[in-house]
Amino acid sequence: MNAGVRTRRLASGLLGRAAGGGSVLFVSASITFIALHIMPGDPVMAMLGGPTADPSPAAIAAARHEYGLDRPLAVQYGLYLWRLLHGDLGVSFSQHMRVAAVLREQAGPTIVLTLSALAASWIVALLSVLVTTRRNRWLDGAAASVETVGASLPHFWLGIVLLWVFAFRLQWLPPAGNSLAALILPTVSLAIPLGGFIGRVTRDSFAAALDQPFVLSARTRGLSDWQVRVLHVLRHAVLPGLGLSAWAVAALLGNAVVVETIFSRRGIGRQLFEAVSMQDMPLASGIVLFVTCLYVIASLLIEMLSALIDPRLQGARR
Amino acid sequence: MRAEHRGRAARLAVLSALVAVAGCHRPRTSVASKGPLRGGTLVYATDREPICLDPHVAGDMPQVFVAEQYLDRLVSMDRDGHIRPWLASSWDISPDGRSYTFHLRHDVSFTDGTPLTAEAVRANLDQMRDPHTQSTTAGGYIRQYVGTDVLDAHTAVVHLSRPYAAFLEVLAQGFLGIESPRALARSRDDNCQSPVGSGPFRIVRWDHQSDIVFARNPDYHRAPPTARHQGPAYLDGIVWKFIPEPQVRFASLQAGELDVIDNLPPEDELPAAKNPELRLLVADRPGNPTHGMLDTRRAPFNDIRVREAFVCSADIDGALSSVFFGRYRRAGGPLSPTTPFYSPDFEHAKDYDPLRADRLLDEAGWRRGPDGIRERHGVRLVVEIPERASLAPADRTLWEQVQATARQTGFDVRLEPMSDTQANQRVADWDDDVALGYWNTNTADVLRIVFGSAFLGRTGIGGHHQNNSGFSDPAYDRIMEAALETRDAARRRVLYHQAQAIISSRYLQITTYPQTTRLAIRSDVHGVRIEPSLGVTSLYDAWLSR
Amino acid sequence: MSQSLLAGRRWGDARQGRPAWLLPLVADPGAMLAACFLVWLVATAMAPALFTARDPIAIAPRAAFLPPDWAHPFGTDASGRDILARIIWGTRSSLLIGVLSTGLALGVAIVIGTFGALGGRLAERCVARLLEVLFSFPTLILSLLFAPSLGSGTRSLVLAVGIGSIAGYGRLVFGQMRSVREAGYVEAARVLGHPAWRTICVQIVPNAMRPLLVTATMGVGQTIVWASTLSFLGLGAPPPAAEWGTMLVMGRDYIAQAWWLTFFPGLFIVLTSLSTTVLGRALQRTLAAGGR
Amino acid sequence: MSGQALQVERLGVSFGGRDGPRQVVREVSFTIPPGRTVALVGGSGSGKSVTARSLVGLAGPGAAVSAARLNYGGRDLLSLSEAGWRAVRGREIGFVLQDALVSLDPLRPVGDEIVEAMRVHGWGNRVTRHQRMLDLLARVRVPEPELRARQRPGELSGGLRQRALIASALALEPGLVIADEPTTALDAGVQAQVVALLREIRSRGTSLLVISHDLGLVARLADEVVVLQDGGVVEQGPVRRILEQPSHPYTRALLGAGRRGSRAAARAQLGAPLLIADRLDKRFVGPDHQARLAVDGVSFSLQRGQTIGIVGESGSGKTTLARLALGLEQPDGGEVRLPDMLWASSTRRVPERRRRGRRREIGVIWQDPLSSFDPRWTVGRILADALTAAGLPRAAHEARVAELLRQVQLAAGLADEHPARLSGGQRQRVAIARAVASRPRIIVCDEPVSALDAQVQGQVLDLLSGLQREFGLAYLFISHDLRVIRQMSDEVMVMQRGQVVERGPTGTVFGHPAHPFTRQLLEAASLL
Repeated sequence: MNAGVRTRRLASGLLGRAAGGGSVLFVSASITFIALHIMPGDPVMAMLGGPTADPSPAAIAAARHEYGLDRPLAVQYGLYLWRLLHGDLGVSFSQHMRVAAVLREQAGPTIVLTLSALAASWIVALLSVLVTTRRNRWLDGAAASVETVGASLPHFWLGIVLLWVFAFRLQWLPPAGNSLAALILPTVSLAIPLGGFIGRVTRDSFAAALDQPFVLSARTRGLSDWQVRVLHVLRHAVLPGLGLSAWAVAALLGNAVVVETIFSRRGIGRQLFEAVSMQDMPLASGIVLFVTCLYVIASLLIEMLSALIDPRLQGARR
Repeated sequence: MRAEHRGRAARLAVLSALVAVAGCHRPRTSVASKGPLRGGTLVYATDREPICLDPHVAGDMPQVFVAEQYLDRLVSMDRDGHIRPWLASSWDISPDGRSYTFHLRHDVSFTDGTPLTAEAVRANLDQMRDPHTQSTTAGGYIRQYVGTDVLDAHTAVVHLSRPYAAFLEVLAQGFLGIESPRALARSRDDNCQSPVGSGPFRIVRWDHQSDIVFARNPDYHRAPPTARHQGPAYLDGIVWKFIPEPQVRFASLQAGELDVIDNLPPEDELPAAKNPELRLLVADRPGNPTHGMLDTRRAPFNDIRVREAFVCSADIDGALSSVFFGRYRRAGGPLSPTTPFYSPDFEHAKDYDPLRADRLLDEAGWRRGPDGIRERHGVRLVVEIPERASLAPADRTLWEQVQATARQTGFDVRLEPMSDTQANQRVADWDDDVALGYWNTNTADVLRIVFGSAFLGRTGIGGHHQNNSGFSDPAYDRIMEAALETRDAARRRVLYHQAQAIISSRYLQITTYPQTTRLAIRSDVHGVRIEPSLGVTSLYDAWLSR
Repeated sequence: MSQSLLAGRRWGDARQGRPAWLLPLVADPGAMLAACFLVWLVATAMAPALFTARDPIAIAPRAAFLPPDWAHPFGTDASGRDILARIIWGTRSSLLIGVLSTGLALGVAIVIGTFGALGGRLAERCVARLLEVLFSFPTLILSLLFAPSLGSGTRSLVLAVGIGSIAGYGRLVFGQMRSVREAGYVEAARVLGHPAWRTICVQIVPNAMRPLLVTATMGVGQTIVWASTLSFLGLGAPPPAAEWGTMLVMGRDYIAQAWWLTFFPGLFIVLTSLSTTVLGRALQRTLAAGGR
Repeated sequence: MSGQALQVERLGVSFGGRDGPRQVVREVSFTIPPGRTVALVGGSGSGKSVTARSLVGLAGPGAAVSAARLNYGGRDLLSLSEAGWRAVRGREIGFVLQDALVSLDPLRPVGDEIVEAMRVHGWGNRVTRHQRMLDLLARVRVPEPELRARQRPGELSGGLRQRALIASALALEPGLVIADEPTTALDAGVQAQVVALLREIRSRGTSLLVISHDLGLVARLADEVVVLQDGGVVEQGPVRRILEQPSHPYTRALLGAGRRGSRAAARAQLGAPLLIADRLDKRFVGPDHQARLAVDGVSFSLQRGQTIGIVGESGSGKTTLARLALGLEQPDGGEVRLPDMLWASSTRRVPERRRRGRRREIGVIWQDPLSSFDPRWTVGRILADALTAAGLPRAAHEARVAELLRQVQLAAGLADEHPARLSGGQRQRVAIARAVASRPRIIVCDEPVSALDAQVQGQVLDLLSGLQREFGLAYLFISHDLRVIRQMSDEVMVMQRGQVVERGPTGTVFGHPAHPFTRQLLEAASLL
C-alpha cells in the first residue's frame, strides 16, 4: 500500500466519520427538541416561579418573546437548528447564563469523573483478566464470577451503599465535595459495573486469544506465560472491550446524571436533570449535544486507538 | 401580604416575622461570655441553589437566603412585627395611603462604591416592575406601584395606585432588597451572576453547583435594629455550599466539613440532637400549614360529608410519629400556631375518627363494595392525589399512610407521581381531588388568598388559581375584606376567629404539620440568627470559637 | 462410531429424563442455582401469598423502622410494613417490567432489524445509520428526556426502558440478520430452489433469533436494574404498590438510619440481574457447543 | 550448528477429562541423530502433533507426559522446570507450526516476532538483533527483507509468511527444528519452495522432525518415517522401505490415498450438453478500489455423465466460476445456458423466479458442508428440506431420506443427529445426499474433499464416482489438488487469474502439459 492510497483512505475515512458524527448530532438535537416540546407543562411558568407565583401577563409575554416561544413550532425548530449550525447554543432559561458558559463551568467535573471511571474500570478489568484467566481453574472461575456480579450491580444502588459504608459509617471518605478524595466513591460506583462488564468481555476474548496458534508459536520461541500474556495475547484481547468503550463513555456520561445527584457532585449530569425538570430547552439540548459530541470524539479516538493496536482495521472500514 | 410558593420551595420556604424558637438550644454561656471572636470563614450548606443571585428576578426562597447576606432593605421588621428603619431612616405616609416618602440615610454606599440615593430606590423599584426582569415575587408584591419621584438625593416619594397597608411589610422582605443601581444597569443575566448590595458581606465568586463565596464588607455600619451588634460582621467570609442530598449534607456536617446546614430532614434530627457537637435551631413558620387541599368542585368532595369522612379517616398523628419520628407537631387548624390571630379552638376538629367517617359515608350513600372500597351508583369512591416529583420522601410516606388509613374507611386513594409541571397543571385544571401544598406568610390574611373567591380565577396565561379548594362564600369574603381594612387588633381577632371557624367547619383541607425552619449548627459556631421578616438565616452576627 | 455416539446421547437423555438442552445447566452448578432462583421468583410473582403471610400494604406506624429480626427478617419501612413481604409482593411487577420491556424492545428491534437486513440496500443503510445514532444516545438521557412526558407508573417504566433498549437489540438483530443472510445454508436453500420468503421465515429469522434468546435472558435482568434507575428519576410505580425500584428510591433518604430499606430491595435486583446473566451465559455456552 | 541427538523412548501422553484420563499417545519411541530428518506421519487424530509438542514441553494444559527416556543432547528433558523448558525452546529446539497466518501474531510485524525469539533468550542487542533478523529473512529467501520485516502476516503471501515463521524458529540456530505440517495450507507451488527451504536447512546439519499427513513431502525430506495411528506407532523405519514396502495396512492405506490413479477412459460415450457456459466474465472490486476480472472469458460445455475438473491455485477464480454456473452470481459478460433455457446472462437479467423451478436439476457440494446446514436442523430435517424443495410430497419423505442415507453409506439412525456432531466425512456424505435428493443431472463440487483426511478423501471420491455411474450425473469438479482432479475428471481446465490457460482431456493435460503454469503445478505436486 503506498502512502498516497493510505492518505486518501484516511481522509475519506475521516470525512465519513465527520458526516456520521454530524448526523448523530442532528438526530440528537432533534430528539431533544421533540422531547422537550411534548413535555406537559409550560416552560414559561416553570421559568417564572412555579404554580403560586403571580406573574403578570406582561411578564409572561415578555419571557415568551425573549426566548422565541411565541413563534410557530416549525419556526422554532428551524431557528434552533440554524443557531446550532452557527455554534450558538443559546441562553439558558433557568440559569440566566449562556449555555456555552454553563458547559464551560460544569463539563470539567463530569469529564473528569467519566474518564476516571473509564480508566478505573479498564485497570480493574485488565488486572483481573491478566492475572487470573486460565491461570488456575478456581482462580479463573472466581474472578469471572466477581466480574459477573460486578456487571450486575446497579450503579445507583452501589453508589448509595458505598456512600453509606464509606462516608456515613466508616467516614473514610468525604460524602460530597469536589476534592480528589471525593472523586473516589463516585468513580468506584461507576467503575465497578463497567469494569465487570469489560472484564467479562475481555476475559472471553483473552481466553480465545490464548487458544490461537500464534500463542503456541510464541511459547515455542521460549516466551514465558507472563510474556505471552502481556506481549501477545493482551493486544488481541483488548480489542472487543475497546470497541465497546465508546458506548461505555456515552453510558457513563448518562449515568453521571444519577451519580452526580447521589454524591451531590457538580457536573452536567445533574445540570441536565435540573434543566429537564425546568423544561430549559436550550440548556438541556446544549448538554445533550455536548454529550453526543463527546461520544463522537470518544468513538473517533477509540477507533484510532483500535487501528493502532490492530492495523488490519484501518482498511476494513468503508 | 403576599404569599410564597409552595411548589418548588418544597423544603425551603418562608419563615415568618414572628419566629417561635422552639427546641432552640442556647449557645453555651461559658464560651459566649468571652465575647464574639472576629475572623474565620463559616461553611454553610443548603439544598437548593438559586438560579439567579438577584432576588428581584423570578423570586425563589434560595435567593432570599443569599440576599440576606449581601443586601439591605429600605425598612426592617422586628420580632413583634413592627416596621423599623434601615436604609430609610424615616418615612411619611400620605393621608390617602397612596404616597410613601422615604428619607434615606446619607452615609450608605454599595460595595462597588456607588452611593445610596433616591435614584437608586427608583431604579430598584422600576426594575422589579419591568416585565423583562421576570420578577414574579418582588414584582408581584408591588403591583400597586406607579412610580417614584426623586425629591432630592436622599428623599424618594413612591406612588401607589391604591392604598396598600402591607407595603412596608413587603419592603422589609429580602425579595425587595436594594441593589447598586450601577450593577442593575447591566443586563439582567449579568446581574444575576454578580449582583452588588450594601450588606454585611459581598459576593466574591459563584461556582455554579458548588458554592458562593462571600467576603466581609469592612465598611458595614448600619445593621438593622434586629441585629445583635453593630459594625462589620465578625466573620471574614462565608462559603455557601449547595449539597442537595440531605443525608450527604448531614454526614458532611457530622464529619466537620460544614459549620451550619439548613433543612435538616426529620430522620436526622434524633442523631443530631444526640450529637454533643451539634445544636439544632428549629422554628415553626406561620401561615397555612402543610396540607392536602380538597377539591370541592367535583365529586366526591363536592359533598361535605365525604370531605369530613376523608379528614376523619386519615391518621395524621400516626404518620407524624413514624415518618417524622415524633419530632413534628400536628397542625389541626387552618392557621399554624405561630400565625398572628391564630386560635387553638380548631386544633382537634379533624382528629382521626374512623367510626365517624364510616357513619358519614353510610349517610352519604356510599356503600362498601366487595374489595372494601365504597361505591355509590356504581361509582367507586376514588380520590386522586397528584404527587409532584419534588415532594420530600417523608411527605410521600405520610400520604401513603393517609392512603392506607383512608382505605380502611373505604376510600380508594390514588397517589399519582408525576413531574412538578404536570402536577401543577392538574391542579390548575381542577383535575384532582387533593392538592398538596403549604402557604407560608406572616399574616392571617393568608386565609383570604387560600380560600377567597377572588383567587379562584386563573392568573396569567396558563397560570394558576391560588384557591385550590374551589371554596366560594360571599359572607366569608366579606369577613376577610373587613379584616384588611381595620387597624383595630381586637376587631381583627374576632374577624379572623370567624374565618377560622368557617374554614374548619367546611372540611376544606387535611392539615398535617406546620412548616418549620430547621438548622443544625456545630457547637463552635455562635450567633447564627433567624431573620424575622422572612425567617431566613442571617450570618451577620455569627462568629466562630475556634 | 456414529452408532455409539447416538447411543450415548440416548442413554444420557434417559438417565436425566430431561431434554438435552437442560444438560449443560445440570452440569453447571452456578447456572443451576441461578435457574432455581429465577424459578422461585416466577413462583413468587404468580402466587406471592404462598411465600409470606404479611400484608405488603397495610401500615403499622408504631412498628416503623424496625431493624431486621426474626419477626421481620428484612426489617420494616417508614410505615411499619414488612420489607420482605413487600419484596415478595413486588416481584410480580418487577419481573413484569423486565419481561415486558425486553419483549417490547425485542419486538421493535426485530421489525427494524429485519426490515433493514432484508428490505434492500437503501433500507439497510438507513437502518444502520438510525441504529448507530440511537446507540450513541445515552439510554439514561433518552429516558430522562421522555420521562416527564410518559408520566409515572409501570406502563411508563415499560415504555421508557423498552424504548431505551431498542437500539442495543436492534443492532444485534440487524447484525445477526445480515450475517445469517450470508450464511452457507441460506445459499444452500437458494440452490435447492426454495423461494426467498420461505428462506426468510424458515431459516433467516429463526437462526438470527437464536443468540437473541441469550441476550433477552440477560436483558430481563438488565432492564430490572434499569427500571430501578428510572424510579430514581421519578418514573416509579405509584404507591402503595410494592415495586423494588420504588422501594429502593423511597428508602434512600433513610440510608444512614435504616439501611435495610434500601439494601434488601437492591439485593433482590442484583440477584435477579445476576441470575439472568449467569443463566444467559450458560445458554450461550450450550448454543455455542452446537445442537440444542 | 551443533547437531545433537534427540532420543524418545516409550513416550506417552494422556489428558485428564471428566471421564478419566484419555491416552492420546502411547509407547512412541524414535531417535533423531544429529543432522538427520525423521517424519511423523498419520491421519488426523493420530497423535502426531501432540507427540511433537510434548518434545518442547507444550503438550497442552492438563496433559500428562511420561517417557522412559526423553533426552536431547544427553540432557533429560522430562526433569526440566518450566524455566528450563523455556531455555530449550527456541534456543535448542525450534518449532514451526502450520499456517503462518495464524501462527505468527497477526497484529505484529513479522520482524518483531523473529527479534523476539532472540530477545527472550538475551541474544545480542537491539542493533545486532535487527541485523540478524534481516540476515535470517534473507537466508530463508524472503525478498526485500527490510520491507517485509515491517509487514504483518496478513500483508504477506502464504509462502513469505511461512518463511518468516521458519526464520523465527531458526533465529538462534537450534540443533533441532520441529516442523508441524509446514506446508499444509499452502498452494502447490509454494509448498515446493518451502520444501526446498527445509531441505536446505537440513543440508546445513540441523536435525529435522517433520510432522505431516502428506507422504509426498515426507518422501522428499525424511530419512526415517514413524507412522502413527490412534496414538501408537504402527510402523517405523527408513523412508525408502516404508514408502516402497509398507508392511502395515494403515500405511498402505495412507499411501493409497496419495497414489490415486487417473480416470482411465471411464466413459466411452458422453451425452448431450446439459450446461453451457459461454465466455463468462465476472468483475470484482478489490480493497484497493480496482476492478479485476475474477473470471475472464471462460467457456465450457458439460455433458451428461461427464466430469469437468477445474484446477488452479487459490484466487484463480474457480469458486466464482462455480457460483456463476449455479446462477448465484450475475455474470458481467457472457451467459450460462441449460439446453432449453437461458440460465444466466449478462445482457438479459434472468429472474430468480424462473430459475427456481429448475434449480433441482443442479446440485452443489461445498468445501465446508457444516456451514451449509442450518445449525438447528438434524440430518433428516436437512434432507427433508431438500425433498420439499424438489416437490416431493411430505408422506414420501421418510422413505426417501432413508434411501438417500443408504446411498451415501450412512447409518439410518444418523437422521436424528445434528451435523455438528458428525465427523467431516459423514458431513460431506450428508451434503452429497442432499445434493442428489432432488435427482439432479448436474452437481457442482467445490473442493468437496479438501477438508478431509487422505483416507476419507478416497472414500468420498469413490462415493461420488459410484453415484455418477449410477445416475449418469455430470460433475463440475473444482479442486486445487491435482491428484483428485486427475482421478475424477474426464476433461480438465487449468485456471490462472481468472483465465483458462490450458484445457483438454485429463490424460493429455497431465501427460503432456502445454502451458508452463500447468507444468509448474504438476512439478510442485511431484506428478511430473
